[in-house]
Amino acid sequence: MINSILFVVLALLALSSAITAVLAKNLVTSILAAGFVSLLASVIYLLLSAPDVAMTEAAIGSGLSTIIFFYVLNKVRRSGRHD
Amino acid sequence: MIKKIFAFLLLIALAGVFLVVLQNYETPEELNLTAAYYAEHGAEEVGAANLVSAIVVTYRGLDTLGEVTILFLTASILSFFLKQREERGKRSVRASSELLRTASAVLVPFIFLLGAYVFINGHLSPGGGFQGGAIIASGLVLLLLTDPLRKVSSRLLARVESASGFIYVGLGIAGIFLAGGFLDSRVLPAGTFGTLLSAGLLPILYILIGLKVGTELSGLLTRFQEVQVPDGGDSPDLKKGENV
Amino acid sequence: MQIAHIIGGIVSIVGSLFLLLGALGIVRMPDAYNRIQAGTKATTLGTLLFLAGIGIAEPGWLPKLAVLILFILFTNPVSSHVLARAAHHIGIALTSRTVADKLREHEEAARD
Amino acid sequence: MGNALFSIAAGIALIALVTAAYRFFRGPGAVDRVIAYDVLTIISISLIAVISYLARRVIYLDVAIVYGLLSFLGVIIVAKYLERGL
Amino acid sequence: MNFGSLALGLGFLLILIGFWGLLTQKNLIKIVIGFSVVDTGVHIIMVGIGYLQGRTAPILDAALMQRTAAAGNQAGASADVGSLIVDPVPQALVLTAIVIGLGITALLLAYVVRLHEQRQSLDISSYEDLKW
Amino acid sequence: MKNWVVSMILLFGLWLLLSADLAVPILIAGFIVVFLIVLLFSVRNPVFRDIKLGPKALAYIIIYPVVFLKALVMANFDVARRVLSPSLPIRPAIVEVRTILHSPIGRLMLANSITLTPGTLTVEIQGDSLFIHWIDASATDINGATESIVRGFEKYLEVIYG
Repeated sequence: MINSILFVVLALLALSSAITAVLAKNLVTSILAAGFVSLLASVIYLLLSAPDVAMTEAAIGSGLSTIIFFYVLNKVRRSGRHD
Repeated sequence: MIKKIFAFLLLIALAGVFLVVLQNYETPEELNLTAAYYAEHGAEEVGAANLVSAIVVTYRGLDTLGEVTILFLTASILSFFLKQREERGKRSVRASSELLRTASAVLVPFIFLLGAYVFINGHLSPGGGFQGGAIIASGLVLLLLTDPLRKVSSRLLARVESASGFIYVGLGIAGIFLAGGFLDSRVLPAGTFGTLLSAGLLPILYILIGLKVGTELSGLLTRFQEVQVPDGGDSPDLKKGENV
Repeated sequence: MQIAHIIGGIVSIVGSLFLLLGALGIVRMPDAYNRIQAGTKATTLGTLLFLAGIGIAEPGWLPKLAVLILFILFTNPVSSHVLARAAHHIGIALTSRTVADKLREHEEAARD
Repeated sequence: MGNALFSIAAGIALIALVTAAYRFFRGPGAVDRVIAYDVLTIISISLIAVISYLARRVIYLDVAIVYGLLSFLGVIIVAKYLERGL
Repeated sequence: MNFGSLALGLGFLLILIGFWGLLTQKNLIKIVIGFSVVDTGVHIIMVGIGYLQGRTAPILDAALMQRTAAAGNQAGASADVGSLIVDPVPQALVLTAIVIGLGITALLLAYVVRLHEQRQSLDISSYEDLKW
Repeated sequence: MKNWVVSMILLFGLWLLLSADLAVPILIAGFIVVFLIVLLFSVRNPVFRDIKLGPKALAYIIIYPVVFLKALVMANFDVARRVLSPSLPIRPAIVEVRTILHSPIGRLMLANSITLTPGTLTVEIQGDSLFIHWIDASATDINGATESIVRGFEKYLEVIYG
């Protein structure tokens, strides 16, 4: 019962966060929202009885890829006139 | 504008396809044949408690080898694309807070230990080479974050990476002669099911994968981290540029 | 056996109330620093109690929960500090109810 | 009985998650979003722990441990990016 | 309420949202973000296909062994593990897919950095040399 | 040397907590891993060099968590009072305090403790000065603030870390 509620609410949050990630004007917001989608996805994997995948998503999807995005954002900000 | 309408129509069509798929989707009640085979025989054939690890390392070990190779290629292409070049102007990098530096000095060994735990216990609990490697790479990133001037010894990384790759393939070939085929884990005795020393060669293979993935991801991340000259900052650590 | 689960459940509910308090704190507080304050303290104790409740219910899980609690106790304040420091550096305004900002005075004195 | 109580705890944590997500979506500044992100990750750790309790599998807790460490890293990198210390 | 089909629905919606971003956004980094959202959606679908209602993770530790014993006592025969766990094969596939996804994201971002170095712009409409 | 011993004990403790098992292979594997990690880091990051291991310090290591947990619980009721009351009774300020601790890890523990106790958050540390965001500032001068924020923890941490 509670698992179903958890699943539905987390899925709705993930969807709204994905929309934020795609539509937000600010790149920082966008990247953070994409990281949040990964984060929720990894809780959802756990509800789907896939702890291995959940761990991979936590370590790689929401950890390392957010880091790479911010490194790139930093490089871009420093090397140009970009706002 | 015309582009947006076009994109919208495309998405509508895609959504229609998905809807049809979703309506015709029947949730399975039983495992399919392949999965049932793995569930029945995985424990006795491989001896790993974690069936996902058993599949990744043994049954589909060749795929894993290919995947590790793809990661290696990605890292190489990245190093080609993101050549370190001289910075045109010196820019100021704000030095990390003293607290963060201390905290990361305390924390990084623990992160490495956690990564090692994850890939050593890959056959018993969730996790394994990929996750452990990612955790170790994150530990390295924490070091780089607190001290942007620290140089990671790429030679050490490359050595660990190629050594673990060679041993991995070597053990895989050993499987052809000593057991059933390439990357067969029954080179070593199976051991007691559910303990650390079980599943034959699988833990060792997973440790090697972990080291290889960890070093590859580290190499990939350090490519994005550029080395620059600070013009200020109070960090006493900034001048040391040795390896980790 | 059953009683441990009930006690653990109650402890966990208290912890989750603190989590809710932290979430309310970051919604209600007027500026970034006060939000960090409310967020850090309440969620740290909240998670601690929540995990402790699970530990009471399942004593065999205590070692792993202890690792988790120690990590959170150690990393949570550090990340709050780093965030607050960054916020102050890029000039995020304090709320108008603030009575003093010695750090800005200090930095301005150093710059002159 | 135990399950019911823990389900209530999970429900309250879920409400907390939604509340914090409100701040995350609303902003207004990047710093506010990062604060909300930090709180969100910590609440998710609790959720993972309670899911592992409800499923009665201790091994799920490994995920929470990994999660706890890496969320710290995510917050640090955003803060460093914002203060131009990357 | 079946998690399998719910996960499928969630994954499809995530793919659509990601595609919308991929097709309409002008900023190169936003396009990569759209790609990573699509990626997550695909992974959720794959895990959802392997899910079986009311079963647990395919890790045969002591807790699961106790459960098989209990189920065996009820049925009066030796229960087998296959009736308690979800499908491990899609999970193994997703595991590798996530890692490869990171590699692809990194590669795309490296191209973005390189392009930005040449033109000082993140807007995709300033790279129209190859458009035909 | 002290750094080596302390880090090995701590890392091995973490290994045991993670494994939650005392079988011989686990102990051996843990020892190998811990040794390699200490070998890799200890030379560059001697963080535990300044820790003191006398009987008084050990006693304080045990007492300190109690003091700290009490402060943490107090902090939460304080936050609860402020967040839940409709008028939001806050009077924030950033104040400067001085610390007498010198070892990095002692200062880190102090700053962490300050962050988790009622109404205070460490914003910046420069030399011996800590700049603290105080949600309900009762004193904005250095001495008054130092007295009411720092002293309570410092007397324990001074013995443990110096």
